[in-house]
Amino acid sequence: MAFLSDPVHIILGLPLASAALLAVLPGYRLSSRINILACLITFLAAFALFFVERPAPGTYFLVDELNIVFIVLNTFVGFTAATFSASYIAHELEIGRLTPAYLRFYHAMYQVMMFGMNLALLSNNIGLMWVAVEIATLSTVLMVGIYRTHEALEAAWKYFILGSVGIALALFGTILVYLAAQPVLGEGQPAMIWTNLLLHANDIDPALLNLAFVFLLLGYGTKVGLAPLHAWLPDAHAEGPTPISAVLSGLLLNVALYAVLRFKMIMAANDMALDPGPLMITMGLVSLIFAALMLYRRRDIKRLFAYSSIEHMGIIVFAFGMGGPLANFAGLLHMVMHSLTKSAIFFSVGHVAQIKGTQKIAEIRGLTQSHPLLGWGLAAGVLAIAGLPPFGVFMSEFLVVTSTFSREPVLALLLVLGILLAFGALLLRLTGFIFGEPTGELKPSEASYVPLFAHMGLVLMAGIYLPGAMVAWFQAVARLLG
Amino acid sequence: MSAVDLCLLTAGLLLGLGPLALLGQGRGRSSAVVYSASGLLCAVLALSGLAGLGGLGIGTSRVLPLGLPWMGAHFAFDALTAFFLVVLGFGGGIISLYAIGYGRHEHAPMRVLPFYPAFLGAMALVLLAADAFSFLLSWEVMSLLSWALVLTHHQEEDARKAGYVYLVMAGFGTMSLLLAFGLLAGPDGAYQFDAMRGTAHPPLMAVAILGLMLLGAGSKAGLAPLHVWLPLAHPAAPSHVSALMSGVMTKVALYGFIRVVFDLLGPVAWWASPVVILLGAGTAVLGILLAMMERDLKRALAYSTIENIGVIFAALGLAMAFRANGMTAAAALAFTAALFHIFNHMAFKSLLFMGAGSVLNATGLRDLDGLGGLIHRMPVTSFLVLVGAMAISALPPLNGFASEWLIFQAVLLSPDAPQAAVQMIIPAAGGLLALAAALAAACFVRIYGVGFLGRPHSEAAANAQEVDRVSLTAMALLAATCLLAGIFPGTVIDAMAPVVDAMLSGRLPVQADETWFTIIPIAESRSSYSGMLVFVFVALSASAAAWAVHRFASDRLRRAPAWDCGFPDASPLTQYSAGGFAQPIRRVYGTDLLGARETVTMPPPGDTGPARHELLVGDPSWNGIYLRLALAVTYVTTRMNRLQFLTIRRYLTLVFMSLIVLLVGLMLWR
Amino acid sequence: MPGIAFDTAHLLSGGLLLVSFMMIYQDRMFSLLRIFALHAVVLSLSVAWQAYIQGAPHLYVTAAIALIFKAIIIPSALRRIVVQLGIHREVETVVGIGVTMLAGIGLSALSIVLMLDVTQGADPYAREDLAFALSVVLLGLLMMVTRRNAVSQIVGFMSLENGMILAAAGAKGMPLVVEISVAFSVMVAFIVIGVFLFRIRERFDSVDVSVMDQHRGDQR
Amino acid sequence: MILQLFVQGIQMLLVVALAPLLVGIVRRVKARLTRHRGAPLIQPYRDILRLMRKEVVLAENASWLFRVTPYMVFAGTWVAAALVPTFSTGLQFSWTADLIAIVALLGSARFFLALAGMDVGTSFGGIGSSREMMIATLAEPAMLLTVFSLALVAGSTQLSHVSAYLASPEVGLRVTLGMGLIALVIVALAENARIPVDNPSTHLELTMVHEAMVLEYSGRHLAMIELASALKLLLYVSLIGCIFFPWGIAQPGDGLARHGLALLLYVAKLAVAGTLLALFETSIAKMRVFRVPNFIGTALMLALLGALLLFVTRSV
Repeated sequence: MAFLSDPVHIILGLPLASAALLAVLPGYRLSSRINILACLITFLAAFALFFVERPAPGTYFLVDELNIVFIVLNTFVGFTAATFSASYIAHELEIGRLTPAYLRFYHAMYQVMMFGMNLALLSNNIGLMWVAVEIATLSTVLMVGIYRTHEALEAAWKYFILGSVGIALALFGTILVYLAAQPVLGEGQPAMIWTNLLLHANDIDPALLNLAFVFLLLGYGTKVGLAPLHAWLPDAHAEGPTPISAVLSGLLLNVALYAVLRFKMIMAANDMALDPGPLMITMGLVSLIFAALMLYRRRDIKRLFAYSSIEHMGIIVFAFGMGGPLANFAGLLHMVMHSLTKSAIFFSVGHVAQIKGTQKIAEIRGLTQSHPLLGWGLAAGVLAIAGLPPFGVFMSEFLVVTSTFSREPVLALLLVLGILLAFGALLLRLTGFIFGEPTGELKPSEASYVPLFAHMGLVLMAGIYLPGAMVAWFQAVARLLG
Repeated sequence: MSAVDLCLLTAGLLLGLGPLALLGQGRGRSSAVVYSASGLLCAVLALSGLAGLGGLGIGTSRVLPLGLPWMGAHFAFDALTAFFLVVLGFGGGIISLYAIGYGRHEHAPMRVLPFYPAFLGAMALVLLAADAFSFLLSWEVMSLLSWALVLTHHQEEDARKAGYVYLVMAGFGTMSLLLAFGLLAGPDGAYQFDAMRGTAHPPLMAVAILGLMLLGAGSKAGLAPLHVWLPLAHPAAPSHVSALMSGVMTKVALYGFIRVVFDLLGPVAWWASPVVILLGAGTAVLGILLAMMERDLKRALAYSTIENIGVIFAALGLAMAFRANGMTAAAALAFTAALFHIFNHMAFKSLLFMGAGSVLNATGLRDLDGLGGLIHRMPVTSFLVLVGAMAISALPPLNGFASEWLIFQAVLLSPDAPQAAVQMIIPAAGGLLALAAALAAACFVRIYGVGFLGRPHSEAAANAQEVDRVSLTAMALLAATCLLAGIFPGTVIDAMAPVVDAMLSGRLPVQADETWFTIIPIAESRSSYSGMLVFVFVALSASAAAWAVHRFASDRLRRAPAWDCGFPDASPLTQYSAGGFAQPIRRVYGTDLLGARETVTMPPPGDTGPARHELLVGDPSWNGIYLRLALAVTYVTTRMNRLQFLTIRRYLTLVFMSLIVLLVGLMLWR
Repeated sequence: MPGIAFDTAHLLSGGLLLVSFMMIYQDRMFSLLRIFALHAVVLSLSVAWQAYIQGAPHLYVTAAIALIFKAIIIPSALRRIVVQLGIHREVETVVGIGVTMLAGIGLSALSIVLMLDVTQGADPYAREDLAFALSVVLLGLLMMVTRRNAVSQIVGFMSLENGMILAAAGAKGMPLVVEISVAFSVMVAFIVIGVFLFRIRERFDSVDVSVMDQHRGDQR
Repeated sequence: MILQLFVQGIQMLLVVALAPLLVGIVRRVKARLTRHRGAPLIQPYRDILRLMRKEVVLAENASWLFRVTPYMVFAGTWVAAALVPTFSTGLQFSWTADLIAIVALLGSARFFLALAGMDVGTSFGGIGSSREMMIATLAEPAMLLTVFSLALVAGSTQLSHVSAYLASPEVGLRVTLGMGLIALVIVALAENARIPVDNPSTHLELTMVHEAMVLEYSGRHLAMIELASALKLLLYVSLIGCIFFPWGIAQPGDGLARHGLALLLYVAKLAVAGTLLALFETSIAKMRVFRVPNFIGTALMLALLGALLLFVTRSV
């Protein structure tokens, strides 16, 4: 079983195999358990990457310090989201929003999506990465539309069309990179291998590289949800099943961001090429402030948090755009914290929406009174995402703001403005959700809060104490990002 | 165990007490247990602080492997920390004692108990923190926990609004602090206070840091125009929490300001200090005028907190002005005055909020116009509140006067400053401070006169019962503090000397050597004051006069109805109301400063309907800044909201336009 | 490289751009579909020529896919949709044809200017080809955003994609070209099926906004 | 030391003894100026003694505060008055309280009086208290600014030092001092409820301020309050005297005879001040309550101007 000795093979093979299995298995109970199990094993395999000797970068796959962070996070949130999904989906079946056939499809697609994302993160080949991102995108398109309501179809459709254009732009960028690299690295696969590209980045024609980066930034940026390319994101989050919203916000955005980062590193390694920093800073700030303003008028709780994801992607892209060890560290940390927190928020929002039977913000009131555990869980999540300590997001915002202010005061002020605007909007809504006289039914929730509190526990811990090994890791990555 | 470890341990225990409180589920005696434990831990903090002021444990520090990983969490124990630990421990301890009694009446204990001790712990951590990250972390946790406490009675719309405004202001403050620390730390992230102390900052940057600190710490402390959360949040919280927030938390905010501006930053350009002084003096006047207009007892107290914060900021501004000119003795005087007032305000404002809490418990009312006559029904509470009211009105021989007197002495030193601007602005600010002091006396005559004296305005007030002994003991302790600190100000000043010395490398002359507990800030020929003698003289002459009159003249007494001007059986409603009492002052100051407008609508002749008198008074900063800001955000967001409802084609257009913009940019970049 | 090979490739790429312009100019539905078929034919020719001169057999597959799928199947499918759903035979444009043409010319100029920066030493064909491909991509996008009608937007998307295939085919030794063209064809099929099945032409751009608003989750 | 203690004791008794006399002088002169015969000079003494012997009629709702206040007000005013140099600057306890503390002591007395006005629960007390406090908010800053400009001149807020300094020959006529004098006189009029701010002899409710506040007092309580207001008037006269007209005030080192002379001079000063006050009061009408701010505002402006002018002269 030499095949299984390499964690990479498990990380990629297991989701595919489970997808095939789940596609034919009837019975949602078993399926959801298999789903969880598959995700757990994938996660363990990903975790094992820390301990096994890393294979040398190949034509197709690469494990390095950058993507290992992403892949562990990805599989972990995939696992917790699957756990959440198990308790969530039972309820959906109960109230008849989903049929068993669709559930089978849902579970299969879940694994396909995980496969796509893991593949994107592990690939060393820019073509393969593109394919993987598209697999992940298309599988989520199908998941978003799974409820078959008008709204869901509309959202899926919008996602699909905008996603397709994004795909096309990213592909064009990828072709351009190949074209630029081909004279240096030779024809065929070698010119598509990322490690090669990075190694010879300085010899590559900067003009083509610049052009390519514009396309890649916009193409993958569409997936990241950067304004003004974000339009698919709020609706896709709002209309799909909540576990998918959690995965979208927590993972897919990261995967797209990861792709942007890989190309940013190539750009940074080329002395003649355009500095990607200002571009990313601008897009980050635009996304941040735009999303922060959009938060105020939301009426749907999931759209609210979807816009908050745009806002945070803005902050992260801003941090990476600033560069330097502190900002990069902060960007990475923020990304991890955002994934954990936002998926936790979506977990709790899923329960809330099921209990209250609505996603309308105006109809969700007094949660701390009717469901203390859920209410305070949601509160912790929202406070964390708003950047309040003792949660991890605070630490990263602290680093971004302080390190930026002494370098670029004006940018830091804009950043602070955006953060504050978002803060005001999120807190306004949170006050409504968790306080006041409870509305609607007061039935207890039978859902499991373990994933929610597991995430929040991690976020809390990170806000106060980061293990030294993890920090060293992050710092190494931050240096890698330049 | 060193001092810093002891304090850290205590703070940690306080923080841990919160989650432990969850176990009790608010049943039975759990609230008494939690409050007693908090009180004891606070006592530990106060004692370590006192020991620190005596020189024990100063300079100890500790690095914990928490917080920013490559740096750790730094904590240190110095004189400034020690002083504020005394303020925190003393105030927190007595408030916890009060809470043992007061907390019994809480109908939602589980919304208070888990947060209350943790709030105390977080404040202690703010005082101990010695790097920017730990400081801000504790600072924000402190805000967050007090936010949860403000929302104890979350069913009330007012409380929710208060909580929201409070937390948004706290967020704003933290962002300002974040920026300030960003400047202090520099691009390489030298976040330890020790590193910041060693760095020289260019003058303009120093002023920028000062400005950001005014925004950051000022918004937490209640400096106008950032004070708007205070009158919302304090009445909404349970009274012991209000006492803690008003009496102690605002002081922690001041600690942040002092720590950065006096300790980490070094002297700031002299022209920045008149701004601070005027801001402080203006805040004082605005705060007390608003207090004068307020009918809600706790809200009026909250506004009065704003006034006192203004006074303290003015004193700190004076200290900055003197320090910038190298006038160490004068700076020490102003700084001592500020510290003294910080301590005093902790004492009397906590006392007054406890009194308000007792009244609230006894009558269920916060509206002054519903109270009245409490001096008969709640004699002890009324007496103790009277002491607090006298102290806050800066009447000798109580402590409020001692600190205000020092501030005026500092104001009188301003002619020695070389700059004409400082010379001229400070007397004007002194005038404003005098105005604020006079208004404070008027304000507390009004509060006490309408709320506690006269005849009851309502059934609830007529049937009020005296509160429990524990609460009374707590209040009595603070009242005694007010008196003692007023009679022996020299002792307090000497105790604070190490702090002043640490911040300014200079101090006031030792006061313990003076006879009759006199304080002499500069020289005897200049000014002196003996609180003890004033107290003794007044007490002696009053009792001598009373004895003599009763002995030699007459001691007969007869009760009779009050003179009714020929209209017998006047209803208690004919008494002067809170609004009526404020009317002369409103006419004089409010029309211009607060935009007070009165309209009287008379019924047409022959109509027997009532006439209507309407009064509009508002906080000018709320209407002028915050409402406009909210309107602007609403406007922008409403306009922008259309972007959520575009067609797919338009979204594609957005993508297309971004692409074109980037491509054109790329073209031009070459 | 022999001159004739270069010139032919050049001619075919230029032809593709020209056909793109023709599509923008066109305001009748059926002729638009016909011109799109022509676009696909030219692309297919161009790719085949690349296959020939690069000696890359897999590019023939791509050319065949382009020919069969895009020149024949999809245009006729779209024609059926137009007939069955009773879509207007006129193409509704957002701005006038003239303005769109001008914008298109501007875009082509932009692409060419951008390509001028590319190192002179690089493969000259690749450079010219890329300029044309970029123009075609941009014109496709332009078409998508200036047409209200779903069918013409699909056509725009496909022409964009054609530009992409052109670029990919022109890049010597580029792997995955076949896979990409297959993937895109599948995607376009999805879109066509989507339009057909769900009759969501108004989701592209509504004539009646209020109808669409009912189908949005977050009500205003 | 002994002498100073003695002087201090004399002064304490003297101010109580002389205060009703000053009131008598003012009333007498006023009566004469309006062509009345007027009561004899000792009438205020008689009034106070008579009131002392009468029984107290206490309103039913009055609390302990109401009964304590007269003694507190009296004591506060008395202590304050005892610390203002009258005929000698050599007071044993002069360092107990400087000018600021004296102002604050008077503030304490007012605080209690205003509370007492609110205690019975009738509207008259309220009207008096609220107006009194309003006037105080204007008068106190004006007073403190005056103190400030004086302290600038004299380099001290310690009254003995101020007085001694101003009595010394090197102090010439100064604009600042003139302005300070006018400001202090205005403040004194306001603080002592004199015309044009208040009318001490009216009993028409709507125009009363001070009298409305003490309306419910009777018997010995009223006597204490009357005595206290007389003391306050005396205090302000002494204050103006020792600061602006320090002629003849005995210094600590002077002998007994010098002190006796100073005492006589002081009584003469009182007589002059009483006469001037009466003259002023008869020649002017009482103001509407809401014009009072303008009147006291003048004092505020003058005091501030005085302080600023001093900077100008100093910096030249």
